[in-house]
Order: sequence, then C-alpha cells, then structure tokens
Amino acid sequence: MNFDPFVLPFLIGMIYLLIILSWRYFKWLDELKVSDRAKFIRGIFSLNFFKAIRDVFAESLFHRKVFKVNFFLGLMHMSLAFFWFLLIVVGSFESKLFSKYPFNAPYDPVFFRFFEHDFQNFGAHGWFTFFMDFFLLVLLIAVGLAVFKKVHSSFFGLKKATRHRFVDRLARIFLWLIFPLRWLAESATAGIHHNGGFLTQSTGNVMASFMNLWYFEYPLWWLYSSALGAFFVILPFSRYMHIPTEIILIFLRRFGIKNDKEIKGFANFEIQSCSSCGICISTCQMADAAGMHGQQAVYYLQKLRFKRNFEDPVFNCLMCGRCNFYCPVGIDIAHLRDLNRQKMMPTLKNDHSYLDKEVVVQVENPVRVVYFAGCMSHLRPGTTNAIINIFEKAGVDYVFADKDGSVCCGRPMSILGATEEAQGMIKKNTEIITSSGAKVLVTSCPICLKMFRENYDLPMHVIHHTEFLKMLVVTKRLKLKKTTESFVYHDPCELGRGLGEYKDARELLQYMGNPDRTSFKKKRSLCCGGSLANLRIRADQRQKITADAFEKLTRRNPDYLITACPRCEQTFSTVADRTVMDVAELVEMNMID
Amino acid sequence: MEETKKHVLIVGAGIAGLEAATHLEELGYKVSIIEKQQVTGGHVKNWFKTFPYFDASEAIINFAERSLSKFDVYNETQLTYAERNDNGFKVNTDKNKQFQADAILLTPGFKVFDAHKKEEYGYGIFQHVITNADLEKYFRNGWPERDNKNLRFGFIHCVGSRDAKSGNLYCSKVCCATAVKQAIEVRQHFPDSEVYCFYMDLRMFGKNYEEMFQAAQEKHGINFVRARLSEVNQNFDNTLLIKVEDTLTSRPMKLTLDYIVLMSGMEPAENAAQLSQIFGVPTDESGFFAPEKYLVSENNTVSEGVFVAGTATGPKTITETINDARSAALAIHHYLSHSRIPTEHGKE
Amino acid sequence: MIELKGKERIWEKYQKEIPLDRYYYARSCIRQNFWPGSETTFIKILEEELGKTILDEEHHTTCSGIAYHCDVIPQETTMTIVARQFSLMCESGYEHFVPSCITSFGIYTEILETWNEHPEVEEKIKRMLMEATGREFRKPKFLVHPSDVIYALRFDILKKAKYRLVNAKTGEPLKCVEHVGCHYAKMFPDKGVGGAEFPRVLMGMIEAWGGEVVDYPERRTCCGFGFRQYMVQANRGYSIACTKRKFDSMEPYKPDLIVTNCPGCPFFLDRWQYVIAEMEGKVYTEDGYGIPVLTYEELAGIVLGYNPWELGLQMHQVSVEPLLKKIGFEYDPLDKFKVGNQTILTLPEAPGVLKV
Amino acid sequence: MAKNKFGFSIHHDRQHNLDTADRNLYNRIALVEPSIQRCIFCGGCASTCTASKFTDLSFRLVSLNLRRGYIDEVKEMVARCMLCGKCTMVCPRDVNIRHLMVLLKKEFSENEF
Amino acid sequence: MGELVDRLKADVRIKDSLHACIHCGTCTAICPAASFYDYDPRELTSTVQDIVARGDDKRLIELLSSNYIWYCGECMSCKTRCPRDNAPGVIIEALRALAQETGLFAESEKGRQQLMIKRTLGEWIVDYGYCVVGDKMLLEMFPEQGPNWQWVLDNIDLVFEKQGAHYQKEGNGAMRKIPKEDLDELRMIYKVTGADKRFKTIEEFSKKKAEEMGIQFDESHDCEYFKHVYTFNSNNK
Repeated sequence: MNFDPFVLPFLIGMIYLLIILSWRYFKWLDELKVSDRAKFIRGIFSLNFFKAIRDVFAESLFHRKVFKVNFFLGLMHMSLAFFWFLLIVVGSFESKLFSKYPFNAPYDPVFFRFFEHDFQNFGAHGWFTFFMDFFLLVLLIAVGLAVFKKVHSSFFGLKKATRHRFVDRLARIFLWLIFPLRWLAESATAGIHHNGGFLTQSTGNVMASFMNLWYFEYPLWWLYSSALGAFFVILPFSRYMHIPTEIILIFLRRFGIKNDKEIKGFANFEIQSCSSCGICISTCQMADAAGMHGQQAVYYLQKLRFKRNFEDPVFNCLMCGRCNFYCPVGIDIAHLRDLNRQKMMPTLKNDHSYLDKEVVVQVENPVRVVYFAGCMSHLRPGTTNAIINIFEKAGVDYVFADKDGSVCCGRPMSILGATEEAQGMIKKNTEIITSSGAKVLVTSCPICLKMFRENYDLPMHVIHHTEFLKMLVVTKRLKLKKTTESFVYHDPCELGRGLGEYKDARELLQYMGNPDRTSFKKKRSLCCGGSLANLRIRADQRQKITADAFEKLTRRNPDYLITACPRCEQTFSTVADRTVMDVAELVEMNMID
Repeated sequence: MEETKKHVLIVGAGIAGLEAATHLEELGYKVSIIEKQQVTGGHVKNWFKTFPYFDASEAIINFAERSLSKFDVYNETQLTYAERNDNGFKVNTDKNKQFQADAILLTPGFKVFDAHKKEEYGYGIFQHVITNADLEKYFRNGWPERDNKNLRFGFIHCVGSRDAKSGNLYCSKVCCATAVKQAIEVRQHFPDSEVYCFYMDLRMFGKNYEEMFQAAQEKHGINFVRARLSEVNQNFDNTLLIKVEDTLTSRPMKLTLDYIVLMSGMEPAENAAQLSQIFGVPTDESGFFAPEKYLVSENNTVSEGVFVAGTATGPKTITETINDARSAALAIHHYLSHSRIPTEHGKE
Repeated sequence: MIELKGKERIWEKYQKEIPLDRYYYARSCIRQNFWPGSETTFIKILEEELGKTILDEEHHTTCSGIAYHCDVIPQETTMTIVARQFSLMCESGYEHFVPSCITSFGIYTEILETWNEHPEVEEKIKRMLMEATGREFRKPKFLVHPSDVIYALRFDILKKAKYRLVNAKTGEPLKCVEHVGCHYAKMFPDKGVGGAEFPRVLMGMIEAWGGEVVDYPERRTCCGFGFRQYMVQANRGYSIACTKRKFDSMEPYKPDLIVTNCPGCPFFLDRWQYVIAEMEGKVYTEDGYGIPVLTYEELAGIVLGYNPWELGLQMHQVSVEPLLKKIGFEYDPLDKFKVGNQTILTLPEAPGVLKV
Repeated sequence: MAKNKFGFSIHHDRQHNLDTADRNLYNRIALVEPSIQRCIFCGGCASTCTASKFTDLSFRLVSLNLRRGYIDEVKEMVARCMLCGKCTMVCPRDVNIRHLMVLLKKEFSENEF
Repeated sequence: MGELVDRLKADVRIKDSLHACIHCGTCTAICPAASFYDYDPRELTSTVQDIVARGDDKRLIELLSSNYIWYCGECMSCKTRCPRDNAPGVIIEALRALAQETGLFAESEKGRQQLMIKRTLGEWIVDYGYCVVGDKMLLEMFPEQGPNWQWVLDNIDLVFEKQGAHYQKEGNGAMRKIPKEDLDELRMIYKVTGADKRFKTIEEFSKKKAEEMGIQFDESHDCEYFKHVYTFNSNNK
C-alpha cells in the first residue's frame, strides 16, 4: 500500500475527528428520551431513511434553502459542499481503479496524484484527471467567492456578516488553504511527472518553467496534508461542526424526533448544525431596523455552543419567529430560546387571589358562542364594537365574556418563561369561559388564541374572530360588499407563524377586495415591534422596528393597513400615516343586509 | 433733519425697552430711554444662563444692546412728572431733565417677589434659604462657602405666585422652567448633590421646556415631588427641615435640606403704580398695566400715545418680552404715522 | 445660624396696639382649675406691682369655646354667650376685654371677624341675646390676651425683678422653649404680637428677663389638646403623640424650661411628660426630673420672686425645683405641700419614673 | 398596640421621613431600567390596568412608593400584576413598565439573580 | 336633591372657609391629625368642595357618617397656610355640626363619642358656668392627671385657697360658685340658640344606636354605652 510520512497529519487528524464525532453523537443520541431512541431505530429501517438521504443531498450538498435567500450565496455553499463531495467520491473511485496495490488506504484518494504517476496503460484516466481538475477548479472558485463574500457580504444578500470567534476564523483559514494547496501540490507533481489534468498540468508546466519543482513538490504535499489535518482537528470546536452534524439532524428530523423540555440530546444536534451563515442576522428586525446586535439566533447558538453567558439573546428577543422560518438548517430557535426562558426565569412572586374574590362569573342560560376580547382588544374599542355589531347583525347567540375587563390569558407571563405562575389566570379564565356553556370560543387577540389552544384545556372550538366572521359570510349569515378603498394585510406573528392561521383572514378580505401585494406576507411577515416577548428592547428601538415595518408594508400606498391583532393595530397606529384597522372593522364597514 | 424726527420716550431700559428702542430708531425716530438703575439690561443682567438652551444671559444683553449707541440713555433717572400738550407729552425727571415726546413707551418691567413675605419659609432668617435671584448671583460670582460635599438642595416653586396669602393669585409663568434650569445647573455645579423640586404643577409650556424637564429627570437624576412647602425649620445641626405633603401619596412628609431655593415670582415694578397714575394707564387687579384691549391690542393703552410692553403687562419669558417690544415699536410707528391699528375704540 | 434681623423685620409688621389700663378680665375654664395661681398672679402683678385697674367680677362665665371646638354646641350658642360676656363688660363700663384663655381669645377674635364679615350674623346674635337674657352689648374697643399685657409691661416687671432667667452658677442664660397657643395667632396672624410664624409675645418676655429662646423644628406644632382628641380617652393617643413629637424635637437643645400662654398647653406638656415616662420610661432631661412647664404668669411670678407655692407650682406634675435651684431662687421646700394652718398634708404619691 | 393603665397608647406617626427612606431598591431598579426616571405619575397606567379593574394596582403608586421607600406597599401591588402590558402601551413617557414589574417581581421572588 | 348640601352651604363657616382647592397640601403638611390618623385635610377640602359643587347629598351623608370628619383637632394650623384661604379646620366644624343635627354622628365610632362630650362639658357649662370642672376630672376617667392632681383633689379647698382661688365660694375669683341668675341666663341661651335641641338629638340618636348595638344605655355617666364610646378605639387592638 502507498505510504509516506506526510500523510500522517491528515491521517491522525481524520482518526481524531472520527473518534470525537462518534463519541459526541453517541452521547447526544443517548440523551434522547426512550421513545425518541425507539423512533431512531425504527427510522433506520423505514422509507424515511431514504427520504432523509434525499434531504441530505438537497440541503447539505445543494443548499436549496440558501439558494432561496440569494443565488450567489447558494452557489457558494453548494459549490463548496457538493463539489468537495464529488472530489471525494470520484477521487476514491479513481484510486480504486488505478491503484497499483490491492489494498487501498483511506488517504489514497486524497494524495492519489503523489503516489500514482504513471497511467500510460489506462485510457480512461484522462477523463478522471479532467473531472478531478474541474471539481478542484469549481472549489477554488467557491473559495474565491467566500473570500469575496468576506468583503462584500451585501452582494450575497446579507446586510451584515456574522461576527465569528477566533476558532472559527482559524478553521476557516485552514479550510480555505486546503484547495489551493492541493492545487499547488498536484500541479507540482504534474510538473515533474506529467500526470495532471487541464488545470494542474498547465499550472505545473508554468511552475516548472521557473523553479526546480524537485525542491517544492514534497513540502507542498506536507502542507496540503497538514492543512487537512489541522482542519479536522479544529473542526469539532468550530462552526464547521455543522458539516457532519446537519446530516445526522436531517435523519433525526425525518424519524420524527423533536425538541424536548430540556437543552440536550436532539437540541445539541440542532445547536451544532448551525453553520453561522448569518442569514438570521439580516432577517432579524432588531438588527435590520433597530441596529441591535448580538442577540440574533446565530449568536445565541454560538453562545450555547461555547457555553458563554446567553441571558441577553434569550430574553432580548421579540420571539417573532422570523429566524425560524429563514434558517436554512431549519433550527427551531424560538423553541431553544423558550426552553432557556422557562429555565432561567425565577419563580415570580404573584398574588392573584383577588381574581377569585373579585371577578364575577355570570352563569346565564348557555349560549352557542362565547366572545373573549382580551386585554389588548380593550385598547381598541373600534375592533370590539365592530365584532359586537356584526354579531348582533348576524344574530349570533353569544356572550361577551370579558365585557367589563379581562383576566389576562397568561401568555404575556408564559412567553417570558413564567408559565407556571399563569396558572391562576388560566384557571379563572377557564371558569369564566366554560360557564357560558358555549360550543365556540371566539377571541380577537391572537396572543390569547395561542394561549387558549396551547395551554388551556377548553371543551370547545377555540378560534380567532377572522375565522368566525369568515364562517358567517360563507354560511350567508353575513353579506359583504366590495370596498372602494385599497388595503394591505399584515399577518400578526402569533396568528401567522405562531399558529399557522393565514387563510381565513385572507378569504374574508377577498369578499371585500384584493389586498395589496407585499413581499412581507405569511411566513415572511414582519413583527409590528409591539411584541410582548421582549422586555429589554428600548422604546425608541421598538419605534424604529414599527416604523420600518409600517413603511415596508405600505409601499404600494394603500388606504388602510388591515391586521387581525389588537396589539399590532395599537403599535402600528403610533407611527401610522393612514388608517390602521382590524379585519373586523373593515367587515363592519362593508356589511350589507 | 434731526428736528423733523419724531421723539419716543421709553421708560425702562430692560430688554423690552432696548429692543423697542432699537426698532424705533431703525424706523427713523429719535429715541430716549430713562432708566432708574445705573446700568441698562434690567433683570436679565443679573441672570447667569437662560432656559431652555442654557445660553448665557450676556448673549441676550449683547443682542438687546446691539444699537445702544444710536439712542440716548439716561441712567439713574426717574420719571417724576408728565403732562399732555398739543404735540405730545412734556416729561420731567428727578434729575430735572426735560423731554418733549410724541409717544411714550412704558417698559418698567417687573419686581422679583420679596420672599421675606413668606415668613414660614424663613428667608432672611435661615442663612441657607435663598431665592432664584440669589442663586443666579452665586452662579455668576461663585458660592459664599466651599462645603460642596453631598449638598441637598430643595427648589420651591410658586413662591409669591398663585398664593392668596401673598396677594398674588396669578402664575408667574417662568419660575417652573427656571427651577428646572437651575436644578440642572446645581447638579452640574455640585455633582455629588441631591436635588429636589417641590412643584404644584410643572408648567412646561414652551418649546423644549418639557424636553429640559425630562432631561432633568433622566440625565440629572433630579427628584420631582408634587408638593407645596408649608414651613421651614432649622435642625439642631443647622440643617433645614422642611414640611410638605407628598400629595401624590397623601402623606405628610419631612426632609432635611442644606439649601432651599425659593422660586420668587414676578410682581409689577415698584414704579408701575406711579407711572400708571402719571399717564392714566389703568392697571389690572394684580397691578400690571391693563392694555387697551386684551389679546388683540396688548401694547396700546386707553391713554392715547402711551404704550406698554414687556413684563409690565404680566409675566413673560425673554422671547415673549422681545417679541412684545417689537410689536410695541410697530404699534408706536402706526400711531406716529397716523395709521393706528384699528381697535375697539378706534372703530367708535 | 439664625439671623435675628430677619425676625425683627417680621415683628415690625405685627405691631399690635395693647391698652395699658382698665382691663375687663374673663377667667379660663382650664386655667382656674389647673393653674388658679396664674390667674391670681396676673391680677396681683397688674394691681400691686404696676397699679393698673383690672375688673374680675363674678357674673361672667365660660366663653364655651372648648365645647364649641368639641362641636357639641352650635356656633350661635357660643356667639351668644360671648355676646353676654361683652354685655357684662359694657355694664361695668369697661372697653378692654382680656380673656385669660387662648381658646377664648381665638373664639372672641373669630367671632368679631365673622361679625365684621357678616353683619347679619351679628344682628341675629343681638336678637338671640335679647330674647334669652334681655341684654344688649357693644363690641370691646380692644381685645387683648393677658400675655399681650405682660409682654407690653415686661420691662416694668423687669424693673421690679428679683431674679433673672440666668443660671446663677454659670451666668449662662437659661434655654427657654416658648410654646404659643395655636389659637393665639394661627387663625388671624395680625391679631398676635409678632404674627403667627415667629410670635414675639413670649419670646419678648424671656429675652427681657434674661433668658435665651431656643427655636426647634417642631416649635409651631400643636401641644396635642385637639379638644375632643383629649376629652375622649379613646383618642388620647393622638394628643400624646403630638406632644411627644415636640419633646423629641426639642430634646437635643436641652431646654431648662418651657413657657406657654395657653391654658391647655402647659397642662399637656406637663402631664404627658409624666405619661410618656410611665409608658416608655423616657424622660427628657438628664437629671430625670423632666422639663418644667410654666405659664407666663408663673414665669413672671418667679422673676418677681413670689412664693412658688402660692404661684401654684406644686400643682405641676413635673417638679420645678431644679429650675428654681438653677436661678438661685430662695424658697421653702417644706412649704410646697403645706397649706392654711400650716398642718403638713399627706404628700402626693411619687410617680413611677419621673423624679420629684 | 397594647393597652395600659392609661387606656390608650401613643399613635404611630404617619409622617414620611425622606431622610431615612430606603431608596436602594429604586436606585438598583433604575440602573437596569432607567426609563422609570421619566415617570410623571400621570396615572395612565393605573387607569388602563387590567388588574386594577379588580384590585388595588397602580404602577403610578408603585413608582412613587419605590422612590419613598415604602417597599412593602410596592411588594403587595407588584404581586397582583398579570404582566399583560397594557400600561406600557399607554405610557406617555415610554416607561418600560412591564419590564419594571418583572424586575420587581424577581426582586421579591425567593430565587433572585 | 341637594337639600342637605344646601343646609351645609347655608353655614357661614362654609361661606368663609371653602374656596377652590389647588391640592398643594400645605395644610396636610403641618396637620397633626394627618400624621397621627389616616387623614388628609386636603382631600377633605376637595371632597367637600366637590360635594357642594354637585349638590351630592349621597356622598355628603357618607362623609358625615364616617370617622373621617372626627379626626381633626381644630388647632387651625391649616388656616394659616392655605394659599387659597381655605380653612379645613373650620369646614370640619360645619360638617360636625351637621352630622349631629342629622344624627349621622352616631353612625361612626368617633362620632358616637359626642355623647360623652355632651354629658360632660356640654352640660357642665350650664350647671357650673364653665366647660371644665376640675373636681369632676377624677383619675378613674383621667388617669394621666397624675398623683399630684390626686393630692390636689384630696385637699382641694385648702390648696386652692393658698393660691387665692375661691373654691365654691360666693363672689368673684377662680373656682367661684357661679350665681344662679347667670346660670339661668346660660340655660336660656342654650334654649334660644338651639343647644338644647342639639343635645336632645345627640341623646336620641345615641340611644337608638345603643339599642342597635345592644349596649346598655341610660342617662347616667356609668351606663355601658357611655363607657363604650369613651374608651373604645378599634385601632387600639
């Protein structure tokens, strides 16, 4: 078998890497709860296994999602990942085919050109050298792009590049060195032994023309091997850990394994799968509009990885969920944040005993619909009045549960990590709501809606008023006319990304006209800045976010900005230069008998 | 030429008098000012900085005196007598200087309320009870003593204003902003000091006043307590003990202070009554000159040819005073060029 | 440091005209009960020392002021009773009304003010008095408080003084706390010598007679009588708390005595010292006797060298002997609890904490 | 208050002494959330407060009592807050009331950090 | 509507002492009652002002039935300070008068105490000619009088004689016996000026209240109700 001492750095590095990885992965898999481990085993022998492989190609090699964000960014990642992959695969075929030894060492494909000079007797070889050189060329271009990105990140659709830690920068240097060194080493060999392809051979000839390659060839291979070795050694401690980890993550996901109550097991795979690409930075409004930095997902995960103090990124976040959507690796960052919020928020001293004493629960004859406006809606009487008028007009058999003041649903508390402390409120509201004997609970507040659905156990349908109003129209109990005014619709975070409710509001609006087109809709919608999730953000920073979002939404100059959340409505109206209203208000305006 | 020039006599060389004089002179009138003090500039001259931009009062004075040389100023002169004749007014002074004027502008300004009247505040009895005017002197001429360690200051709003006991029911308007301004200056002068403002209402009516107030709260950590001083006493260690009600928590409250600054309000000038008597210009119940018509014609008076401007007609800020002086100059110009601004009794 | 000229500036403002002869005297409910010696002394000083005429006749009564401020009787009742007093004064041909009591002084002043403000009220009272008693009345020419009179005559008293308010040993002036009754000038500042904020009336006597006045933070605070607040046992916690506040405030100045011109004040300043001592074991002087509390007449009497036991100092709960000793007053300690035919009476029981 | 032979006891003095007031908590809180210094005690928070419909809760008073050092009063009120955040939305001085409430709740909760 | 308020407005003390309040608190700052009770003269003034402005009898009745109007000690320190020439202490007098005329005094713990005051100095005036009668102020009811006072009482005529008082004697001087004709005049004044009427109301409503509270009541000073109102303080627990 081929051997030369210079392969040692590579060999040691690779063995070392394999040990570390397998140790870590085993540990994390072991942390999974029993049921998940079962899923894992079952998954391996299921169709999902192959689906996973397909995903791996799509995401880890072709970086489909990254292409969505920006073509060049996608191209860069794809070239690096996929062509390196090809280099390895094709390389090993080559080494299999042309090795003069029966036994083929793991480093053979990597240093093949050094060991094998003489292929006269193999015709097909020309193709290999051609392809291998081509792959190398693409990789060299990709590295070029990467270097270029360092200076011109905006060109890749990134407003701000990630601030990397030293280890990461070091790792990147080794990574960027690998391919140029391979190129030089192979060229040197080609210069002497004429075994190169269109790229390496030509460079080799040029080099030969002005230097004595006998002196340079060997050291170059050493350097190449050392670069590889060094990269492997540093990889587990750098962001490049994502390269192997993301692959496992994709499998786990396919096997239906999800995040648990604690940050371990699956969470570790997610945390380590972050490539620090920085897409989450430019999609974070706090960074984009308010110029706040250090709290974005990439930094949160970075801090988690390197066990730094992550209090600020945990709490200084709007929890709008935009980063979740844009993350090419699909890491559930919001959830990872929430896990730590629940863990880090101390038990708050609450005394809500007055709720039981003071809040009267009216047990009248049961009705079909119970309407719960929510605290925030009480700041927007326009909306609640509209709803009531509509109900009256449509002859809905309803009761207004929190007519004389609401008991908070508890989400504002739980979203800060104090879910337990909200129990008193949850109990009271459940009592109030169920006492109505209604079949349907309609609320105007997406914040309440999310809470009711996820933290309450209510024996009835829990829906947002948009859904209910749509139903009224569909069942002809409510007729709407087209409006002459133009409007744009804003998806509230909690209703949209939070609960996946996009269609009802839109279908309802369709009866009255077509909302203006905007690129900030559905999963891409913006946060109004009023989020209850962030206590640390300053008022002026909120203002910036709100103003920015409002400007983006009203670019087509609509008459109204329509939304379906009292909080968004309230927040936007502080910066609005045109009417901001709830869908319900528009419906009220366009009711006909 | 000189002879044909019409003559305007201005009583009082504060910023109002000076500003009016400047414009009247530019409009081609002969202008004389009589001033009872030795120097021109009035009260502004005793001030250190002005609110809300902390400009030096010198800057204001320099502006107001920009064309001082172009008209005659008679300092340390008091108007003693005036009579109306066919071509205007014949005026005499204590220095026996005679004037023949076509129009008279009264700008006697105001008098700082005499804080002694508020006996329970102990002004003139307790050494460290001072007034806003005294404080400005301190800023200008330095502090009497150097014990600047952790001093506690209390600013008392509405001293001699909005107070039946001192006979002034009106609001002196400028004290709130002055208090906040001085409070900030004190914090800057004594960084270790602790400053309290005791206010009834913070009347931050002007542009950038509210911003100044907010800065006082946020940047300078000044404490604002909604209360009116009830009485000042002296502790055994000679510090001052004040008693107020913390009206927002409805509890009596006491607090030890090292310095108490009384925000003395504005009162009509000493000679206002005399002038009103001499020129037949009525005064309102507070003793300020009553204009011919409130709101619309505040510089004219029922006494033809006699005009009023500045704080003589009621408390005003520097800006307002200067603007008022300009409008007075214009009113006089209209009058002297026989085209008076039509007013109620102009129509008759 | 306090600037005297500041105070003088204020005093000039409150120069009150005080008639110097022919007083019609009206006794005080509280004083004749608890400080009869003071009223006797007042008359004695005026008649014997200074040769003034003062009428102390039998038919006058209370002004009902305490009942009025306890709110049990209507304003008209008090006004009519006061009118009756005036009518008695007129009958006896006097014009200078001198009520021994500060509450009365306040009541009379307030009523005269009200009658000036609302003549219809005066008319009503005239009718009522006529209906009830068939009497008529004229308002007094002067209404002054005995303390005003003593203040006005302080230097004449000084001429005859045997003692000064000076520590006989050290020659230091005594530190005197003056407590002026609330109703003396607080309601109508210009009716009191020196006004409401820095009343001169007691200060003038103290300074004239060699003492030094201490101005302490709670000087203006009420003694705590509060009328109903003392009369009803359930409310006395208010009364004593008020007085305690004053003592806590004056303690650091180590006063040698307290002078008052009000009937209730000396009573409370005296008795509450005893109660505070009993309740909390707290005494406000190092010697453990407490701070002696005197009426201005008692003070004048001491200055003139009268027998302290005829002044009625034995009726105080806080012993005055330490004070007498300080100024070197010669007195017969055995005489304190002797009366009439010189038989030794049983001594009063000693209090738990206060020394006697 | 115990009874005694006099049948009454000396009343407690309500007068607030600002000299002895404990301002530490206020200062500590103002360091983390300076916007509290902007409070003008307008009471907008209290009038919109969800909880104040049912119980005594007024951030205006919390803000005052913090400054006056009435910590117990503050403690009592803060515990009643449901953190709905309406107050913050109506505050004319943009005081981050909800954050202050959380900070105070933390202060008063067993495990502080 | 407002006819009780009209009665209040008719009181000359309200005319003189109630003007628009600016809530400056100079009164509360130096009010002893504000320090030693949960009381605020500033709030009282503005409340009354409000009641008078709206002619709100309902709130007036609430106020008159409450302890709130009975805390003031009428030292009148407030009158000296008010920048609007109000006098909470005087307003209180008018309120207390009305509370007694309407019998509402009996509705509050502090108001009920009026019975004790009426039966002591209220009656002493016409019986003895003075509000205070020393030899009736025994240590059982006034323990704070102290041992020296006990000694005075034990030797009352001698002690007074030494100080030139004429205890219970004819003629002038301190502690004298007031001639009958003068006392009769006082009685007539009581009759004419409505003091008798007020006393009747006080007795009447106290009696009613006593029955309501189930406390023994009679004309004497040692009836349970008298002792109760004299000593009971719900805060002293």
